[in-house]
Amino acid sequence: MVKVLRTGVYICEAGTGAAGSVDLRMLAEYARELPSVVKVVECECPNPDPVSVGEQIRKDNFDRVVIAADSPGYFKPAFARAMSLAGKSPENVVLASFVGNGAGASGSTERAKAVICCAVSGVPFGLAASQRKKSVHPDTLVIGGGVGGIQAALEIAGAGKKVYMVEKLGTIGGKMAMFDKTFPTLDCSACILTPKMVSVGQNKNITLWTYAEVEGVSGSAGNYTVTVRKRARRVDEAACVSCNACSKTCPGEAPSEFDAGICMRKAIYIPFPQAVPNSFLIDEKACLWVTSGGQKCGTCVKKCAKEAIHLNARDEIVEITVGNIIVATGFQVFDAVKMERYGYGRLPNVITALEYERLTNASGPTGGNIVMKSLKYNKRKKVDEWVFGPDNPKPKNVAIIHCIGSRDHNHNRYCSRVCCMYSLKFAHLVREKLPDANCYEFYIDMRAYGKNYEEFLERVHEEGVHLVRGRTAKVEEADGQMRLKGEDIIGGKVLDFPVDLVILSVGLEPVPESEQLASLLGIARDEDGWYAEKDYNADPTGTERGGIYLAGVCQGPKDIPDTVAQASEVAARVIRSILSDQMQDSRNTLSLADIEDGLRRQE
Amino acid sequence: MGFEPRIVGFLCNWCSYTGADLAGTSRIKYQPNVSIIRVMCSARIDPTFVLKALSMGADGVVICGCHPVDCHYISGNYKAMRRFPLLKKLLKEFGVEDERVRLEWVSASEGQRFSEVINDMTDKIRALGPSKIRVQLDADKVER
Amino acid sequence: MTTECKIGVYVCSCGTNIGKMVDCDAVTGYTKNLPGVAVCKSYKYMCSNPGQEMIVKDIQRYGLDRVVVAACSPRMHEPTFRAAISHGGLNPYYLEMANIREQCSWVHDDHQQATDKAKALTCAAVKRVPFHEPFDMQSVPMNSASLVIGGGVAGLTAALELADANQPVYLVEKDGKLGGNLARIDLTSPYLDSAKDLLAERICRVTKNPKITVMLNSEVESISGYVGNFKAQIKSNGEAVTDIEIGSIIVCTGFREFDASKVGEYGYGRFPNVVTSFDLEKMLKEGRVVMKDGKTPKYVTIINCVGSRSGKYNRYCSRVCCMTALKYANGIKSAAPDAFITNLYTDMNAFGKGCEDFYRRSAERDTIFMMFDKHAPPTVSAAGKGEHFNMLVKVNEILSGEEVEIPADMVVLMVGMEAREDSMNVARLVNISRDKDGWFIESHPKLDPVATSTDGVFIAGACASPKDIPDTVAQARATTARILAKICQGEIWVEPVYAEINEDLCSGCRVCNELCPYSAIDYDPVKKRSAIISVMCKSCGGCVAGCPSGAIKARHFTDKQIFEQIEGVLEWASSRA
Amino acid sequence: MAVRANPNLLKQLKRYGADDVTKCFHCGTCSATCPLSQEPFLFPRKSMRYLQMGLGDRLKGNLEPWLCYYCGDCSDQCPREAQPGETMMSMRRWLTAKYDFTGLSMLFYESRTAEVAAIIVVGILSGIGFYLLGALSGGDFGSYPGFIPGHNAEYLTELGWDVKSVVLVMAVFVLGLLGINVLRMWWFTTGSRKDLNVPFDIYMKHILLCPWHFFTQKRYSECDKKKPWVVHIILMLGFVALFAVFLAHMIWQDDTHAHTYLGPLAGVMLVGASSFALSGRLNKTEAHYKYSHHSDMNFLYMCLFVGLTGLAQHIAGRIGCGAFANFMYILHMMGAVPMLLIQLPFTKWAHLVYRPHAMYFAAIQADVIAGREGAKGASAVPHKQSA
Repeated sequence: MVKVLRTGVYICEAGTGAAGSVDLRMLAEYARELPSVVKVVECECPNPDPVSVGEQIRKDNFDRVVIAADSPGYFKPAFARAMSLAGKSPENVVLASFVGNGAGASGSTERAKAVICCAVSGVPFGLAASQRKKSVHPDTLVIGGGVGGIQAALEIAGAGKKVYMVEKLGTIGGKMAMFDKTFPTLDCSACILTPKMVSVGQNKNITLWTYAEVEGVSGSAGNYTVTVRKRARRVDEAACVSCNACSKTCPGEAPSEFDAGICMRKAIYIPFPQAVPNSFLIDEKACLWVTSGGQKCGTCVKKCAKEAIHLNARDEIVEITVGNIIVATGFQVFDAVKMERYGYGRLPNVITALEYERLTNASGPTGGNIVMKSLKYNKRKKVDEWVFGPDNPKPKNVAIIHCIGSRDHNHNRYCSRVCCMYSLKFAHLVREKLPDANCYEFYIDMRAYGKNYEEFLERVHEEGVHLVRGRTAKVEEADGQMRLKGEDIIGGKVLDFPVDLVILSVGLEPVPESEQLASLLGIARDEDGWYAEKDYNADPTGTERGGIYLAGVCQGPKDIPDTVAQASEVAARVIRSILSDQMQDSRNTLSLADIEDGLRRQE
Repeated sequence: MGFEPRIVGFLCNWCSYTGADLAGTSRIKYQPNVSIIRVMCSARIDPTFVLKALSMGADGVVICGCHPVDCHYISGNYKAMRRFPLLKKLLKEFGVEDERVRLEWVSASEGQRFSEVINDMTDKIRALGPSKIRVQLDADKVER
Repeated sequence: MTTECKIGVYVCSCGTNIGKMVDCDAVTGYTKNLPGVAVCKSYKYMCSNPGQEMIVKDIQRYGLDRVVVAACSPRMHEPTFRAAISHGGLNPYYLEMANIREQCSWVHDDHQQATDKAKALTCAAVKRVPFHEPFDMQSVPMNSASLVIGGGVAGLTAALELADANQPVYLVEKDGKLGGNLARIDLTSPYLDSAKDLLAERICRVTKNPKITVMLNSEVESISGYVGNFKAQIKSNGEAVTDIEIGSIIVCTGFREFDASKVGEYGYGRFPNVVTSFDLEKMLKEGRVVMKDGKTPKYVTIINCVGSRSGKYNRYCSRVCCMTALKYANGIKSAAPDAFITNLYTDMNAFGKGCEDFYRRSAERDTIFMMFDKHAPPTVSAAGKGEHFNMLVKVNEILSGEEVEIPADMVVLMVGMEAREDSMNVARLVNISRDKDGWFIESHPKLDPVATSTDGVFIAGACASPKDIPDTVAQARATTARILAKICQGEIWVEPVYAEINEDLCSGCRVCNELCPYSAIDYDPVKKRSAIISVMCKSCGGCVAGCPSGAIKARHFTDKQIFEQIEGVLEWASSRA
Repeated sequence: MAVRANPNLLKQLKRYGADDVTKCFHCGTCSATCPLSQEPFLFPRKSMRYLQMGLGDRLKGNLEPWLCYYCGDCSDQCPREAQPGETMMSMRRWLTAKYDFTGLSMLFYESRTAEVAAIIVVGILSGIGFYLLGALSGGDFGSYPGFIPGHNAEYLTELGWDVKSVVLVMAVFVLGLLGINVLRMWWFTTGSRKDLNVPFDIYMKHILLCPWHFFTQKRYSECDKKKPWVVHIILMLGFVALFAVFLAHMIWQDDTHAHTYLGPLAGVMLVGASSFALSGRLNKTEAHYKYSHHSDMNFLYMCLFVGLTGLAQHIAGRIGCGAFANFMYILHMMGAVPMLLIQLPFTKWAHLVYRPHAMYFAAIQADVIAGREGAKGASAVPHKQSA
């Protein structure tokens, strides 16, 4: 005969925030009716005192305590101590976490009830809440063609399964293709990524749609119907041989996306020489023919020997059916203009991280020379412009400022996770290419947490880079000389010294489309705008919806190995579902009754 | 130009060759006198390889393998280690100086050590001067 | 054997990675005139799509039958170019690479000498490649069962993932229970979820799953075989030995904590109220945050980076301790609301999702953070007589520039992670390498973080480097991607590079039998000859060099090929002299 | 020399308004943003650090809080909303309490009730006192300024009263208190520091800084934001003008020019500036108005009250409402006296004495330190961390 444990349920309002959407009174009523519950205590104190709680436990003779809150873990140590003070077993403190089990975001009181019900029965929520099994369509959609998407697609295709990859830009490769080197090994980024891009292009199991967007998603776990708009490239991918004849005479110009805007490209362009698919496309905003409504220009058509250019091509809409969807949409960088005091956009030689990546890249506009911008006359626009050129003067003092837009309550509160390391890499490249230049890193905390990162930090330090603790406050210009003002905290002084080039280590942000895509896919976003994972620890890549997974930075900032690991993880889950032809339905299809049922099965 | 030694290096694929690659990715500089030939394991080094190299006019030969206990093939480096003294004995008979042929352990994480080994080897051979065979070969060539 | 080969030589300048130090045009100019070379070109990125296509087109246009690529390390792009030439219709083994980046342009600083060396290496490759032989990939069946070593959260996750795909799994755990290090933990950072629930769910699923064979108190005794076809012996409870056959191995052996008593300055073991993070974890779980005399501590100091980021102990950062320290700060504050908590840190690694927020919230709960230089750690000493606390922590606080004494009733040491003491045995068992700190080495630190240099053996979680729970779970599942992919394919392709014995030359002396570490050489007592079982041969070549009759040939590393290579590097040099 | 951390200090400072200081993670933005923060006084970050760690002695000898005028730029830019500006403000309150040897300042700062009660008690007492003074001196409540004691000086003298001596006693009391406290301030910050060892001539060299800063608030004008300085200087000049009127009135019995023109002008300045500040604080319009300690609010209420009653008294007197003017006069005094007796020596208003002195001491310290550093040669390049 099992002894019934007298259970006390504490509903703690003062969690971390989201409890507002849960009806606590209804919850208390529900909990009171549960078997073995002798009392429900509504606790409003943000810091319950273990001694008085202990008194209460002793008085009410609880054998077990359930803490129900958004994040009950905050109170757990207090309750454990209270139990031990009351002479009860602290093992019998059970957590009923609303946020951790999906009741925080969706704000459903029903879910919160289920969470409490499971906690009172002593069964982990995940065990009771097992969704219905659904059969799975064997095809997969990967949204986003960065390194995460590429890795996931290749893994799945390697299992012989069909993959559709949709990329919004004209080539796959994502941000990683723009990088010069990768930390801490200093592998050349293109060298390790381009072969993977090539394999995506050549893999028979992968259908690659670049310059395309997901427009609609319907259906349910295991069987989604997805509408994809293939925007008109206006150049026939298959026919184009990238001979470059068309762009030579093209009059339209726009800042090159691939070169982070530090140089121009033509309206008909190939994003970069190793692009996959290796084909040109037309930027309709810059193309004279398109903007003039077909009245002017059209020279490229004449130049193309392969007759690959079709200026009046239209967008194409395709519909596909897939079993799983992998979201790997990555990030955009923080817009440094928002932090006015650093002068980005106002001072020519204040540049952002991606711009520096292109500046120092051998295939970039300066051939890898780290130089300053200088004024040059633009014949077309008839104005002087600040531009980079391979022979521009080299900077003597380079400052790298960390945490731009990150760890800042005025902008993004979170840490962007990669900036410290990429900044160290920048400093290394400065020291390598400009041995006479001084290089300063201004940081708050040096987050060198990964394998061999600390060693890299020490190495960069030994190379003579000045590491200065203190994020600095502003960059100003006087008499044509930039000056940087900041506090050297460890050195104990305020700095005000001349700099020639300032690199802003901008943080990562969700892409602007993520809100729309989240609503299309029916997945949640966290308060910072990243897609919300199903369970921080147990399921970092799953979502509330079955068969929709997150890989890489779109779930939160991440470096390349972590992105790749997540992408492989997602691929594993997709392959598993196809192999066993079953997957879990979306969690929001579970009702309270379902969970109660599940609970009975567990018992 | 002074005397530039020519050295042939035989490196096992798993530790030493990877270590040499690591020296590269870490941009650790060393002297360019050693040309590397990749073999799967230091146990693959047939004594004839060394003899061949010396007879072709190499001033030195360096063999690198995994550290004892760390061999990718469990015990290949032990085999190399046991064969090596025999080879040395033979070379001594031929009048080849002891420093000209070396066996070293370099692991996959020892880029720095690899560069040190190479620099040390090169310096020693440089001090030793060209090998007798090389001098002879060069002289033959001039005659021709 | 052809002497009239048509060789295509391609020199990559790798952006400026090679071109900056090596004069690629000089290399092509020289190579062009070598015997057998039909075409020689230089290009910015040979590995890119256009670069590869150039090779493919040239093979057809010039009728090339051998290809030499002088570029980066073959460890990097040999597979890429093999695929490319086979795309062009050549056998992939007709490729030879000259490593003029990692072993030339990146390590030398004299243009002329680097260019000369690049020429020598290219020349060697050109001389070697005519003697290459064509091979076809070997196909072997894929055993769908897997072995998971380690029953922590990584092992449990990987096992479940495979079992849910209906594939059999053997889960071997050294201890008497599942859970590993996570079982010692109560709450997880930064959201303070219950680790117990996380683990309970997984263990319940694992034990109920008929596809998973859990072997507790067990250790892997030996492993033989190769990808898709491993054989393992598992020793349970010290005696019973089970033989199993598996296709893949996942190593998730986790970590052990740093031994805090090594750091004398912290007085662990000397002062009763200096505890490690794991001690405190237990105290919090049991609801008794008390000093040894039973009193509630008033002043608690948490010291980070114990044994990590240190010149003396481990250089690396253990990645999780900062957030764990914040968790303890919260826990102590919650259990003993009157306590003052000080956290001494070097850099606050709050990099994960939710972590920065957690850091801020801990600060709002009045945890005082003090920063010290990682090379000047704090010291713990006994408090003077008559003080109302029992220890003094002295730290050189660098944000204020002051030397500060902090009263402490209890000191918590955030011990770092270390490779397990048996990691070397495990590495030997499954034939993978370890780095200088004892962590297992991944196949590629960026793009292949869970595979290893041995095909079919994967690593996940904290055995590869310190990791938190989400990253461990992600890696654990990631390992199963390739295993499941291979199971889907049903068979695997193994490299045809192995040794073979020429029966005519073999004298049956059986020297090689003893030499082979993989028992891949069989002696046929009838024929009185030895023969190599090709799939078991790992192509080390130990037998080749050891055969007294020269009867064994190492495919792709024949004596002839290596002789040619030696000649290549030296011939060029002597021709210059 | 090692200093002892005192975790209790933080708790104490919270009563002075330093609620957010623990949020600071020391990025150094504030100190570099602040145009006033210059070697050797780098604030506010370092003071915040002392506070976080509970280094009470360091804090007590710290002039930096006084060098800050609270324009709020640092609080705006703080990435963690640690409110450095408000923290500096709270440290000024705490320092005021520390300088005060009587302990009353600490009492008033730590307890709102105590300050309000003291103001009310002193106010009521002075109300009674001034009424009696007027009544006893034979003043006529219906006629203005007939009820004002100064105007009936002869009666007072007959009674044996002397307004001047009352004022004198009060002034001696207040100035004596402040004098002792300023001396204490000097001792904590400068005098007790053996490492400084200030020669006498340097004290003399900078002595004019005190009145200079007092009257111009020059330093406040160096903040990037100018508006707060304008408001502050109007308020301050209002007081100075009032003081002048008071002196003219009380000492030289002159109520013609000063009283007629300067008085109302000062009143308008006072009312204008204090109501601007008050509405700013109530609506939390600017960074430096976001957080208000009870001492701030009480001070502004008192300013407004004193200003308004003064103006009302004046206008009523002008238009011939004698009784009302006299009533206003009593009210005016009920505000003015507590301000002078409570707020001037013990709470918010004390900064009028401490701040100029802080500038003075700071200049002295900077001079001494610069003399020493000059020999060593300072550089603006970041220091090299130990590897």
